[in-house]
Amino acid sequence: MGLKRYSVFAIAREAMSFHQGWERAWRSPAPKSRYDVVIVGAGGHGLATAYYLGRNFGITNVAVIEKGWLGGGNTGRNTTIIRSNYLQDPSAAIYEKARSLYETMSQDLNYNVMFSPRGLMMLGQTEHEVRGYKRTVHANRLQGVETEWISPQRVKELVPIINIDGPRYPVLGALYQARGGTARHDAVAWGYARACSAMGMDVIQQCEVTGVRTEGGRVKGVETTKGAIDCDRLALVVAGSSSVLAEMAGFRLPIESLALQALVSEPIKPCMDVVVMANTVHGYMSQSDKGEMVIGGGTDGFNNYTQRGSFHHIEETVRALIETFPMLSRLKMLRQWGGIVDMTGDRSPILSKTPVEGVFVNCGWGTGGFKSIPGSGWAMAELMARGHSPLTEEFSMYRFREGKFIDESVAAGVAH
Amino acid sequence: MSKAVSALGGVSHKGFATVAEAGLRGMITVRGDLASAAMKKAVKAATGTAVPAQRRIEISGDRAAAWMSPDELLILVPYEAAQATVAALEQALAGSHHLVADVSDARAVFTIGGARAEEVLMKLCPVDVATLAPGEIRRTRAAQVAAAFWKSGEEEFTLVSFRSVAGYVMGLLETASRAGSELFLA
Amino acid sequence: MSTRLQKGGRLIDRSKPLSFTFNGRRMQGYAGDTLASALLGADQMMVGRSFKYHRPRGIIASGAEEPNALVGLGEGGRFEPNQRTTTTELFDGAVTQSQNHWPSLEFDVGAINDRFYRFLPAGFYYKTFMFPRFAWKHVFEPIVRQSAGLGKVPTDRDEDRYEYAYGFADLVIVGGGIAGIAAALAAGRQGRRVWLIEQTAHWGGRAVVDGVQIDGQDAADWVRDSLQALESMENVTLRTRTMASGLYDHGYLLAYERVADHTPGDGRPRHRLWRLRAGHVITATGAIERSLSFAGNDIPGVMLASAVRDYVVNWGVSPGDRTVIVTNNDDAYRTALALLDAGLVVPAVIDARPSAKGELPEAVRARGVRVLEGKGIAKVKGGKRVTGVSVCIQAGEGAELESIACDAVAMSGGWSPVVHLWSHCGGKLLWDEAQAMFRPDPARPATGADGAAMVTAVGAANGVLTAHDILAEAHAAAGGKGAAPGAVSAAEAPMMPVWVMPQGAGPKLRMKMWLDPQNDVKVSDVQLAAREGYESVEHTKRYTTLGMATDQGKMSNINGLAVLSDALNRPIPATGTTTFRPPYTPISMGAIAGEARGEIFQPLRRTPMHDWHETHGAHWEPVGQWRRAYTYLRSGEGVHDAVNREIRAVRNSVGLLDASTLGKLIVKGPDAGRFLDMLYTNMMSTLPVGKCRYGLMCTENGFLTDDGVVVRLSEDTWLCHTTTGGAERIHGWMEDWLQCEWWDWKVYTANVTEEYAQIAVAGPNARKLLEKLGGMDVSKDAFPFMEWREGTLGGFRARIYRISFSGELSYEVAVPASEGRAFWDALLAAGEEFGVTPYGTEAMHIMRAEKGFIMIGDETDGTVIPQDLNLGWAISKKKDDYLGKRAQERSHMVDPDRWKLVGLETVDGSVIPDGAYAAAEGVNANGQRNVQGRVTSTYFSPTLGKGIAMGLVRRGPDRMGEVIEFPVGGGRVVKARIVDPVFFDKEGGKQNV
Amino acid sequence: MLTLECPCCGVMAEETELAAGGEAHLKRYGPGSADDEFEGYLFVRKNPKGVHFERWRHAYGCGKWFLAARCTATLEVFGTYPAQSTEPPAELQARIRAKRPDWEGWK
Ligand SMILES: Cc1cc2nc3c(=O)[nH]c(=O)nc-3n(C[C@H](O)[C@H](O)[C@H](O)COP(=O)(O)OP(=O)(O)OC[C@H]3O[C@@H](n4cnc5c(N)ncnc54)[C@H](O)[C@@H]3O)c2cc1C
Ligand SMILES: NC(=O)c1ccc[n+]([C@@H]2O[C@H](COP(=O)([O-])OP(=O)(O)OC[C@H]3O[C@@H](n4cnc5c(N)ncnc54)[C@H](O)[C@@H]3O)[C@@H](O)[C@H]2O)c1
Ligand SMILES: Cc1cc2nc3c(=O)[nH]c(=O)nc-3n(C[C@H](O)[C@H](O)[C@H](O)COP(=O)(O)O)c2cc1C
Ligand SMILES: [Zn+2]
Repeated sequence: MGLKRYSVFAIAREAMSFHQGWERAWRSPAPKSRYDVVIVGAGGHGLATAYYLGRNFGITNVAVIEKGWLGGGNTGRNTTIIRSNYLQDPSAAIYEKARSLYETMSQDLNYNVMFSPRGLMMLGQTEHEVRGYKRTVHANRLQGVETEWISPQRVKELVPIINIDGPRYPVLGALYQARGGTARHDAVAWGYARACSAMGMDVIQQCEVTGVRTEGGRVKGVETTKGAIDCDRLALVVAGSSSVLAEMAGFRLPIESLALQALVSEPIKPCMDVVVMANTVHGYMSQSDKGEMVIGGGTDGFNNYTQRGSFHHIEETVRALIETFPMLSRLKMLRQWGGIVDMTGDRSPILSKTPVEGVFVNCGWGTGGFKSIPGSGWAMAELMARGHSPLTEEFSMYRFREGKFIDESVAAGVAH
Repeated sequence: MSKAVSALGGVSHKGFATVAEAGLRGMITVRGDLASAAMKKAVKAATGTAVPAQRRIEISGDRAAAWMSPDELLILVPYEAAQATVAALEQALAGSHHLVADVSDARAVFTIGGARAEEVLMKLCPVDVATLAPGEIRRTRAAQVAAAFWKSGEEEFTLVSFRSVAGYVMGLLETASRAGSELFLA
Repeated sequence: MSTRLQKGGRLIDRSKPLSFTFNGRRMQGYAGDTLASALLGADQMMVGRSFKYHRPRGIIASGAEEPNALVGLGEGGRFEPNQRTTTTELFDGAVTQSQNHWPSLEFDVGAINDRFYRFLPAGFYYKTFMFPRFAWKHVFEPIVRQSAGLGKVPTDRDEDRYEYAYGFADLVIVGGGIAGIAAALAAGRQGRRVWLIEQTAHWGGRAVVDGVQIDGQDAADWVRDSLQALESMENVTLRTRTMASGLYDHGYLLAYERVADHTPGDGRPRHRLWRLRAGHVITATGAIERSLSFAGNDIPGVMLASAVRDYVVNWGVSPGDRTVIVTNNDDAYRTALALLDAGLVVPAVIDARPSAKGELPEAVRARGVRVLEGKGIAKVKGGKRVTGVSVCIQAGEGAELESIACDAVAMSGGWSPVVHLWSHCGGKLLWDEAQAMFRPDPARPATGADGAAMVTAVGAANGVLTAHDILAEAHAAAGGKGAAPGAVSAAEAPMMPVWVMPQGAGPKLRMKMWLDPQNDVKVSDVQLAAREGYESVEHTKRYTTLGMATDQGKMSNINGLAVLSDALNRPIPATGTTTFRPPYTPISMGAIAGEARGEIFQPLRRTPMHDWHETHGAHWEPVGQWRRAYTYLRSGEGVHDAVNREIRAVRNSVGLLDASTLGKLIVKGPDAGRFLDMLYTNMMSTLPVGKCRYGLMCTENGFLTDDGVVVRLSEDTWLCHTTTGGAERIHGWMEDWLQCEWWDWKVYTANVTEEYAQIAVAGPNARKLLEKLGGMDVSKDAFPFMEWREGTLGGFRARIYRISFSGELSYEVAVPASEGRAFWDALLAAGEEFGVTPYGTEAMHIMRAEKGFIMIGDETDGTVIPQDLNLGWAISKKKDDYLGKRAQERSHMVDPDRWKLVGLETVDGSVIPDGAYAAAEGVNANGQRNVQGRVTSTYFSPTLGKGIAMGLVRRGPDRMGEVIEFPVGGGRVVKARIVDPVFFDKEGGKQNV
Repeated sequence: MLTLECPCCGVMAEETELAAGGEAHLKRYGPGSADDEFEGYLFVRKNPKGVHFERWRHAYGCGKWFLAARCTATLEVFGTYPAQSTEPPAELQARIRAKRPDWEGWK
């Protein structure tokens, strides 16, 4: 699968012919009747899983099946925060693995995903929150994750538009991860899809999986709107739709699907070069390269599959952010949207074998799985190829039975 | 009783409507079987009114009985009369499963007066105020806190909130009633 | 040049001149102008620069669809970027600046991007800027960000205020054109509760500009009369300057009222966000004209034909002296007539259709204007302003037939119904081949709470373009009785879809055809996206940014879809549209936040003694929405010293703590004891009347969630104290179980937290102090530890609990909240001789730590079970069930290796840093350092003069005396010895006196 | 922005006056129950794309809990009923079946 490399020279060359010569970033093949591995869901996690199956284990007879357009799920609608300053060891391990892979993703994929390690801070606005974040810094140190606790003055230096004086919730400091940041979410999906396609894998769009075929407790294949497809191993990587797919495979997951919202302001000139999360007042914000302020809202409390949330969450978020960034009040909201996130009982993900032999799940990333895409793909590929992975060990779907939770809410209120 | 003071000492503001803290009011939470004869007698004795029907408030002079939920009433009496009323209610309901609690000091009471009083509530409560029936009490929220209100006069509403947030509620009422921000043209 | 005409202008009042500035230049307009019409009137066609190539940008449209004409408006606390001049009413003294250029609008360095446009196709940044690795963040990204981003950043705090309002209606009609008005009349006459809202300051929409006749009147007069009729119906509410910004589930319609944008600083709220709950919604939102894709269609002076007409008719402004019209439909000829009526020159009408013989074209011909049939524009000439057009055959490749000099071009590519609100909640569209437009599919509307249709679209918004049909439809849709109003307007011949002009244009021309002039997306970009496999319209959108600008592609998204479909040779409906999302046009963040700012940003809960604390140096700590005094600062005193002073005062004499925020819940009834036995891990049913007992509550998941002292008030009544954060939560938790699980149990609860002011009087002199107030016997024998008494204390109705969280002799006194402040003052007065000292939460925390008492939120974090805290003594062995018991039987919960509570004493007496972890040997499978415990509370104890701490350590209680290591950064390691967590007065002698 | 009618006080309440409480008709498993029973009760909740029965509390109102039948894909509300119900009322089930013929039932 020869693939024309992207580079400034390629652009110059193509410019001469008015860019008539560019080839497809990925093929759009018809499904074959059988693959070694079928992955349901061409979001970041599904595509990354496929990519590392090929790159790390030479498994390339792989299909990634997508009911809509690749990257059109939560990967295509998230606020792109990347960080690994998690408290619990298993989380810190997989998120830091992911963050470090982001550092070289553009080069690895030969696709500029615009990873921007611009720094990320979580504001401490109550004594309790401050203690929680200081605890995180100590934990991160032993986990090999570089974070620090910074003073209000330092916060103000890094984010001149912030109001640190309250009065209601003065900023007492912040948990700061200098190598946290953002990336261009769509490009992550596109870059992986292009690389998978180049390895000979089939990314099949507009093809919905409608059933999972099993025989004697073992997976045989899937039914799709483009016909039946056989496979030895099947991965369900469908975020908000996880319960629906699990139902098809004949088991239940400890998952609830909720709508999570986000919004963007109209674009303005660069004014904030850091990602700021203010969990006491429930708001977080960064500025995209195009200039919009990208703002994350809250989740509805009720099960929802509509990709539309309730407006009062947007109001709460905007109020909170105006209190923290007074200038925001004079900007306008350009667009709001929602996505369906899959929430587990401890708000941590599931990367696991299932009751059906040969069927694996990767879900439960809830409000925070964009940042983990490469790490999750890496670990998932290892789990599927080898049958186990130290990174997925603790994320089994059976942990709820044992009471062995991975609870991040104890430090930060949110998990974006 | 001079030691007792209401949360805001009776402040008031005049905008397109007049908003005021109404001072201390005796309030008693009563839980029990609202249909029982004992309850009927107890309420009658305490307020001189019948047991209010769903979402209604029965008023007689400076006393009233308000429906809070299928098994809960709020009895309103003059502040000074609260303790005696609590005792009387306890007596009247003795023997039946019930709960009587003095909450006179846990609440703040406000009045919103004027021809446009309704517009103040329209800015704060997700309620179709125009269709509020006479003698209906509505439990809802005022912006970010719990509140209950009813039409207490020709051009007056009475609103009750928790005492700890009295300052917040008055802040809301004052802002919402500022002259110039009328919702509808005369 | 564009100028103000001598006469005309329906909407302006020439007797009221207004002055404003643009980039510092003073200009003049009239009342009734928009910023755009005033700028055009002052010959300011070019008003900004584009996003990517920084090309000159002029005014294109006259309404919400305007992509280009954005300015920074106002100054200081009233500055706002990206204001759309076409929808902003002019006011006297308005200060405006153009955007996205440096150093000036006329000369912009960024414009060199334009020279290299060939090298900057869609998505070029995905293909480069990858080496060296650090360069993206440090070199390329900053450049990209600087050149993008449009408007300036506001700096000052917003000087305006905003508010919400709730409205309810049977029917909300959106759009005040003839369709909306006709619908309102029909519905209003039947007495339904109707709202009719219009985003602009004026009623009538397009019809009044087009000179339509309704029921024998000019549309304008019919509109005036109809509005009078509507105003007289009190079941009808009319609102101008009010835009429906979004339609949400269950008929929730957000309407954005621009109350004072046109009268800034007059004290009224600037914006009001209406939350309308509608039984049904009618969208009569009209249609938006489409641009045509020909080379140079982005040069200032190229405008929408309807906009040109609006400027002439509504504001008496001519965009140019010589205006060439280019179209694919008859409607644009109305613009020719309007220009001619205004005495302006129309050199030619260029009509892409092979023949144009309709009523309107003929009328134009009759006025001596050349109509060029089957022709198109090969390219527009000019840079910062149109100087002419070169004409070509539409069916050809763009060879110039002739060149026509002009200073304006009025284009019309047909119309797109405004289907946004229809679509917000999932209403579907269908493709209307004949009119080349997506319009609402009546068979697939958005549905509401009852599963029935929530929206109906009427008028141009429904793809009906002739006035007569519109009125009939709107009347019927609103259930109108009797005859609908009738209208007369010129008959129109069919339009002809034109997506690229000329049809056979080569790459060079297509690279100059703008689809999205704000984001600089061109026909060639969409074709590139298709070529590279970004086939889904959603991919194309994200790859090229088509339609992602502040106008959201209202004017030309459809052109983009058509180009994409053509490139993939699939039918347009197979391509479909991108998702319509709120808001219809951007709305201010201020309005979204409503009144919630400053003092009323959030409720602030105050105890009855709050003001005293405030005036006595309280250093506040937010606890939920409460504020508690962390400590009381005396002049010149540091926080640390203040805390230590308070602790010493309590340990040596007596202190006062405002404990009013603690939750107080009454639980009463025949089954109350049984209920509390399920709620608490310990046995509460056996607590004797008159006594107090410390209790623990767990979640069903087994984790410790709250604790507090439970009091048996009477045979069937208990009072449960909860943590400050627990009051509402635990009360709700109780009601949940009573209502949803054990509804046959006879138990009532009441939350009386705020009924009482509660004050802890603690210290060796506590008893003396209470005795001095007098009225109750608080002696050791009459009032033993862990009991309660009721009575009158110093003239106050009081209930006293003899409990201690500080380890001192201590009484917690509850009095009615209304008397709380008076009681506090009385204690201070009586306590003067003992140097009574109010103390804050930090002193309380430290003293309880000295005693080894756990604190919810410190020792617990949602992952800790009571067994971890050695609280087995508080877990009844006699009960076969309590909430959380089953969970605590799971394998991981009974694992002997769990971390358990111990005391920690640093070897060197120093204080272990907050949150430190104890390291263990080696690393785990993921290369992380192994750990064996962590600190949960750590303080300097002034009582003991050294650092003390509690922590959770693996098998901790079995390892007394062992020293473990806490790496705390910078290579520093703190060594601490595992000890008993009770550091002070183990025997409890001090509290039991 | 949902609206639900509270069966306890008759108010047509909007979402901001209510608190959502998750799946309805759960059976509590206490001490003595099997690990998977307990896991099922506490964590493995129904999460259908379609008809769903759930708990709501009229928090800013009468304070009572009630149950609702709602479609998670369209947000249509089929009805509300008292929390003290061991299963959805028959007439409600009938109404749902009429609107959703392929509905597999509430259990
Ligand atoms: C508003 C919002 C903000 C967020 N912010 C952040 C953030 O700042 N940082 C962060 O780290 N995370 C964030 N997240 C979370 C993050 O987006 C997700 O965790 C992550 O994108 C999940 O990726 P995924 O590949 O697992 O799922 P998805 O990207 O959703 O991919 C799943 C795919 O499966 C497909 N699919 C579903 N059913 C079928 C079927 N039957 N057949 C075939 N295909 C199917 C879907 O169409 C979809 O494309 C946010 C999420 C949202 C909604
Ligand atoms: N012949 C043609 O090709 C053609 C094309 C389009 C329109 N027309 C003419 O235009 C008129 C259409 O009448 P109509 O009433 O259907 O549409 P209209 O455009 O006249 O009126 C729509 C009104 O809705 C308002 N509006 C749009 N979105 C809104 C929102 N979100 N909130 C509040 N207000 C909003 C607009 O400001 C406008 O005033 C008719 O006279 C028709 O003949 C003709
Ligand atoms: C980081 C980020 C930035 C975005 N910026 C813009 C923007 O500048 N303009 C815009 O119209 N939409 C923007 N969006 C929103 C998308 O247009 C879209 O609404 C979102 O991806 C959800 O997809 P959907 O609305 O098609 O369902 C942005 C989304 C994300 C995640
Ligand atoms: Zn209710």
